[in-house]
Amino acid sequence: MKRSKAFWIYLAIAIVVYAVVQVMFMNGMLDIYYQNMLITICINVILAVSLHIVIGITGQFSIGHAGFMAVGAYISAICTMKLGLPFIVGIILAGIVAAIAGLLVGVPSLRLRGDYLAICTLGFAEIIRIVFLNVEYVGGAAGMVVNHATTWTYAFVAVVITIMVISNFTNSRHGRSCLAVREDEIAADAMGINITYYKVVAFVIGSLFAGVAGALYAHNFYIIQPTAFNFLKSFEILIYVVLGGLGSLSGSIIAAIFLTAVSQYLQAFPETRMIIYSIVLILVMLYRPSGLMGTKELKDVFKVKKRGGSEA
Amino acid sequence: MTNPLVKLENVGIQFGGLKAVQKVNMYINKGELVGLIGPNGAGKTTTFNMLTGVYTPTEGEITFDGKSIKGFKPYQVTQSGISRTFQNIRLFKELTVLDNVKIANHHLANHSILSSIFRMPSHFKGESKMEQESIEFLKIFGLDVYKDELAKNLPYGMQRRLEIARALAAGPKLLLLDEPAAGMNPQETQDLMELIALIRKEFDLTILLIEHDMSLVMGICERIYVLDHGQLIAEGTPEEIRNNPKVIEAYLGEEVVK
Amino acid sequence: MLKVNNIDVYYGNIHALKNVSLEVNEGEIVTLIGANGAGKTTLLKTLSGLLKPKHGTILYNKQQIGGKPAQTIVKNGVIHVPEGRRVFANMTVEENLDLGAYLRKDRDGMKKDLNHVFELFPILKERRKQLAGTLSGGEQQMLAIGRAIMSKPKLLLLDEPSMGLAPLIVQQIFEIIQSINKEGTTILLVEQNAHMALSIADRAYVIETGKIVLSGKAKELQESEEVKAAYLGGI
Amino acid sequence: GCSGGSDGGDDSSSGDSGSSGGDSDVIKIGANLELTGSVASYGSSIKQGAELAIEEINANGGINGKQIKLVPVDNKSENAEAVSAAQRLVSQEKVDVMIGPATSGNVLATVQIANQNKIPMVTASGTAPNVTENEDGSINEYVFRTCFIDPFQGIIAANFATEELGVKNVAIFADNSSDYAKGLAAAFKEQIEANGGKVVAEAAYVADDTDFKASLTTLKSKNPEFIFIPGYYEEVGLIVKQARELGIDVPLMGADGWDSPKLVELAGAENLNNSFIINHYSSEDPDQKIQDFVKAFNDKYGESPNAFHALGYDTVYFIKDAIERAGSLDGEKIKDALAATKEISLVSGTFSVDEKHNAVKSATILEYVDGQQKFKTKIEP
Amino acid sequence: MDWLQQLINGISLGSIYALIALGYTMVYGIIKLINFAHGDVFMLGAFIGFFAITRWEMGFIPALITAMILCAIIGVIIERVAYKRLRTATRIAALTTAIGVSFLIEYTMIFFRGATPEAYPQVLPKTTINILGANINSQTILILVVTITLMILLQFIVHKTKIGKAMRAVSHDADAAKLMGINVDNTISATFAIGSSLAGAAGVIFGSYYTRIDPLMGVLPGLKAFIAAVLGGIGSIPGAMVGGFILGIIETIVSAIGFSLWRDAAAFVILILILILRPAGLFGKNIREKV
Ligand SMILES: Nc1ncnc2c1ncn2[C@@H]1O[C@H](COP(=O)(O)OP(=O)(O)OP(=O)(O)O)[C@@H](O)[C@H]1O
Ligand SMILES: Nc1ncnc2c1ncn2[C@@H]1O[C@H](COP(=O)(O)OP(=O)(O)OP(=O)(O)O)[C@@H](O)[C@H]1O
Ligand SMILES: [Mg+2]
Ligand SMILES: [Mg+2]
Repeated sequence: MKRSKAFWIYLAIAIVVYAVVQVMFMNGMLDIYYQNMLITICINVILAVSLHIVIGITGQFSIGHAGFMAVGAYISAICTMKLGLPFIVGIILAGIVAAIAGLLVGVPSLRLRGDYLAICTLGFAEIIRIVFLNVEYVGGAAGMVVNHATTWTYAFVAVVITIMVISNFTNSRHGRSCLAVREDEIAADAMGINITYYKVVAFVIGSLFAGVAGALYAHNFYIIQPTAFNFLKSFEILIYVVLGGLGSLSGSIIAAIFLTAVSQYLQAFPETRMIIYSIVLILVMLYRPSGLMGTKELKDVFKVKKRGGSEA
Repeated sequence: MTNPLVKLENVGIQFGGLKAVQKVNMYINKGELVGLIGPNGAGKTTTFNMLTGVYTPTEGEITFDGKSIKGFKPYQVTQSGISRTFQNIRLFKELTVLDNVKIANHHLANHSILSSIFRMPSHFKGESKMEQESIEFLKIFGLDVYKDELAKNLPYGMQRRLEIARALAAGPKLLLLDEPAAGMNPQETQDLMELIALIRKEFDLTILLIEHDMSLVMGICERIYVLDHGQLIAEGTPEEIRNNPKVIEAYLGEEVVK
Repeated sequence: MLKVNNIDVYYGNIHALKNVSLEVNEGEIVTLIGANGAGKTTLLKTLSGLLKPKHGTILYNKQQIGGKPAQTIVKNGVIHVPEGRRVFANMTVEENLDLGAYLRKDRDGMKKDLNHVFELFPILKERRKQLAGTLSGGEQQMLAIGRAIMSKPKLLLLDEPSMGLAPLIVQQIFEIIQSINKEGTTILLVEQNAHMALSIADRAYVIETGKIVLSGKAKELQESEEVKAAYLGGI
Repeated sequence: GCSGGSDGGDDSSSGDSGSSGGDSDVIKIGANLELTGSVASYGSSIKQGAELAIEEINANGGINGKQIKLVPVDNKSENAEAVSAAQRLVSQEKVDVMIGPATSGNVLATVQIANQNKIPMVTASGTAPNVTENEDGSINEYVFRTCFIDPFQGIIAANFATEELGVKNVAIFADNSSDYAKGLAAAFKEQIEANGGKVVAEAAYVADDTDFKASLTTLKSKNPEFIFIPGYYEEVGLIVKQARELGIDVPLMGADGWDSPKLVELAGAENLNNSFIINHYSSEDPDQKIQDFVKAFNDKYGESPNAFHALGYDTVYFIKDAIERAGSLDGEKIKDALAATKEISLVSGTFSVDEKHNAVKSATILEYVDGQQKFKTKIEP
Repeated sequence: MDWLQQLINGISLGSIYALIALGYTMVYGIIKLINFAHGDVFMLGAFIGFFAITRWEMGFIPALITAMILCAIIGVIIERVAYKRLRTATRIAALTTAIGVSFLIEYTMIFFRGATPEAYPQVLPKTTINILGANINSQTILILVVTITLMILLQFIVHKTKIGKAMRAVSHDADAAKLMGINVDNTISATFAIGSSLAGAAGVIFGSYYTRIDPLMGVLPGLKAFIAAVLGGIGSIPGAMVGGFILGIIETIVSAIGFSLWRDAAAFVILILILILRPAGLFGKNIREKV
């Protein structure tokens, strides 16, 4: 009962946000620049949330998320550009194939821990990228020209679904098992949790949505090239999750929105752009090493505030 | 006599050159409360680790409930009915007390990932059942007041209790306790003894426990095994063990016997 | 020798030690008993420089050491055997012992003390080349004490040295503590095992939720009804 | 002559201004460039060149009396950022014209934005043919370039090898991470084979590599008489050096990506002997315009210009010329004027815009002699 | 004699990786931080050397020493400012900070001098020796000698000296190390100083060997060096060197047989295989957590 209430509230908020933005597009309050920015934010939120389930929930240190995004981007582009399939099919196949890629990468590498896993996922992501670089069918280094198909509606619906799936997963016995794996693998194992299974499940779900994000990405930016998916992209996604607060879903969402906006704003200050970005990053890490939200969720913050308010 | 619940036959394990445990033969009957004692480094925890699948024995055979469990992964062992606590507390520190117990309860539920993602009725049914059962466990241990507290914020004694509660929530037939009284003062140890006696009755449990606190071991165990240098040196009732010269020499020392 | 005056220690917002004062005289064994979480470990950590007191002073041989860095305090001969062993897991037993003598320069003395440690704990001699992390709990505790002996302590701070040890070893450890004390080392002993601790100590303090609530001669406390009820159990 | 440095601004009109943008006394040129990220050096070079040109133009009274304002936006060398940068220029900054990104990929990411918003975009170094011409043969109406297209240089190199040097067995060592180099390599290969030559060995590298010895050793063992090395000077400098160290002494050749004074420093003057470069111009060229440019650049930045600098500089003059002829800041009119450009004489050569919006201009082949580029031959398109 | 030439090519490439990896492994060994900024310190070293030679007109050796000293200082500053506070934070927070520091160094450098590369002057005498048809550059031999010497020196420092023992103790348990009288801050600083000065040295050597330096030059070699360190078993000094050589040789072989575009992929494949088959690397000790 309680949970389904949360669901309806979530859905209602989503519809309101969608409607408001849609109206603003229609009456021209938001031009294409902002439209694109909102789509970019949606894509980055999906990426952040899909990595959050791997790092924040399951505690598996993956820094190769851009690899799965690349898989999604290329698969969807092949679907629409080469095979002439509709975009929605491209998105779904992108998710599925990226999930399979996640499975193939996850099974061998998730036996590793911590930094070793990190470097291993980074390696896999680079391998994926190099494969695309060398496949002429998808244009090699020159990349693939892709039609523009991503709209605000596609992007927003995808975000809503991603957040819903991942938050529903987290708030279930399966999500708790992942949390247990994050907290203490040995104890989780001893409590009857198949740790390998849950690590792989989380990784596959994460990859799936990274693939979806890749599909939206590919169809928003007119062209995809392997360099767009290098380890710097993976770091960017990682930074959303860490800056937002490891283990906090709303934290990763907020960080993704915030950083995307900051980054777009700083476009006009090319000389100092990355300097400011890196200083912000370092300062946040130094003064809030557990990220902006820590492990708290937005609703916890409100709860505390409310309680504080009523007492006062 | 009926078949024992768990049986170790000639079990041994080697780490590099070190034979940590050798040729251990042990059995525990259903419903028994058995102690495992021995000097530090004798191989007690290692024996637990072999029983629970953390280590695979390099020799010998382990049967539980009539089936071999040698080579099982820890989670498989737990799912087949053995659960444990750890010598150094290993709670899920950043999670709530309730979640700690629910996690152990995990394998007893059966709603699937998809049913959770799509919030199907089986999800709600499964989750609310888990929640109820977990709270029941917490009540028994007097932990229900702390249910939304993070595990790391509990006082030490409560953490030890939570470890036991969590192990119980995994629904074991055989419960392994590794030094449950470590770090407790005599008063707390007394309380713990009563608690162990209670849950044993309540859940129809078989218990094997490691402990250095002789007041506890001698007070509640029905039978005791003594390990030294990886080998069993004695087996018997508390009375027999207390007076066994080999055990006195290797482990108890003169004072305790007095 | 050691005089702690009204110290307060915090972990962030948590007020762990409240206005604690205590004294240890040269040559004594003083024990500090108290329930879990009372603040015993916190006190020892403050004495050895791992934590800094917010208020109050810690005088050691009339010198203020409160808030000084750990290495300075170690140099002065205040050696802390931490709770939970804290041996260097990836180093061998021998290397751990060497590190105990990190600040020492007298090679002969070090060699003598090493032999002394091996006499006290023959198992450590056997396991000399083994990595400390693979030792059993008890073995690690012995190593931790051995390591402290290698630092030539003047004042030894022991945090629950009997935790998790076999009865025989506990007896040994307590005997060793007494013999170290006889050799001239002053000892501040934190224990759960109040029986044992009170039986070898000269004086004792009882700490409850960050405050010293009782103090006195060990023998007297052992007889005190309050202490009996709370810490000695119904045995 | 037309434009050029000193006497550009004082032409006709300047009275009325049929501007489309809001403020009427400045002309906003947006520059969507790789100012950070992996190819930051290309974008920054173009920006420097463009800034120099704008400074000169403004000092001489601007275009039709209006001052030019450059609005640089960083695209981080990423497609996605290039798109949002373009949208920002179009909808936020309301620029009149855009200088497009440096790499073909990033240009491709933005062509539709230029087309849809009718803002002309000129890329200084997007050399891939499909930047202006789509796969189906249609033209991206609002997209132009001041550089060569890839096949052109590849063909020139091949012809030079077979005709001037008379070699038959050649090798190719191309930068595979750049569509530019790949385009050149493909055209070169085709033309060599058409000329009756043979490619005996092919190898590739990727940008940012520093050690090429393994591939070079393999190439050497196939005994080519000539090696074509399309790529950028950053890597080529090292390739030439390492090739010579390994005892490869056959002629080496590359295209405008080689052009930079840094190449000589990186490779070593001696090692560069017996190698050839296709370029837009020769800095040796006594032509006053070129000498003025080299001098002005040196004065402003304290270094000698490379090809990106020159192309960035020219791109601004190319735009200026068109705006002057269009007599308006209307995107469509500027576009038409750009498309109608004929025989404009710029630093990087005299060129016309063809029906595919490519710059048709002559190429110069230069030979390196002790670190100096010596004029070898000029090839008309 | 192609294979001989290729072997030499591989070793010369590998010794550069090894040189950077040595510093990486030291820093990782002590604070378990993948110091992504290490590659950038390497870059700074290359530029310091460059300025020392061109502006201050120093010879190679003085320039090398200047770069090492300045990089040591830079390394210590980075540690004190950015990493020190994070010692007790999660590894991932520290890693993220390291990424931030890396960006900061790169883009501050670009801010001050642009992104275009610089060409190192010819400072080392160069003769090419021909053995059995293979060309060996005298610089290659020099690098090899420097790398091996430094490796032996480091191994000695870490295992035989007091500061080395302190480093290892700190790496296992900083609090316990304090109780031994070890000054943890100084020990960590010393590690950073040594590691960073090695990176600085590598930068100067890299510059004079390959001639091209630029603000982003540290990224790829940094990553490769890290792979080398992991290959060898992170924390192990001989491991870092051997890892560097193996990586160099494998990359060379892959390029030599015509798969140069797969070279980086090959490096990662090797890395992954090693991690999966021998998670602690070739020379690392794999210690399972005892429960
Ligand atoms: N993973 C391992 N590698 C090497 N040796 C090990 C390992 N695990 C345990 N040992 C060794 O096996 C022996 C038995 O250890 P174990 O932990 O079982 O002792 P224990 O009886 O539980 O002691 P305690 O009462 O002190 O906990 C010890 O000597 C220990 O050093
Ligand atoms: N690192 C820490 N951060 C926050 N609070 C802490 C920390 N360490 C200890 N505390 C709190 O400080 C109080 C005193 O703890 P301390 O460890 O000193 O107790 P103790 O008497 O040594 O108990 P034990 O018998 O369990 O060792 C406890 O309430 C504990 O929760
Ligand atoms: Mg044990
Ligand atoms: Mg304590």
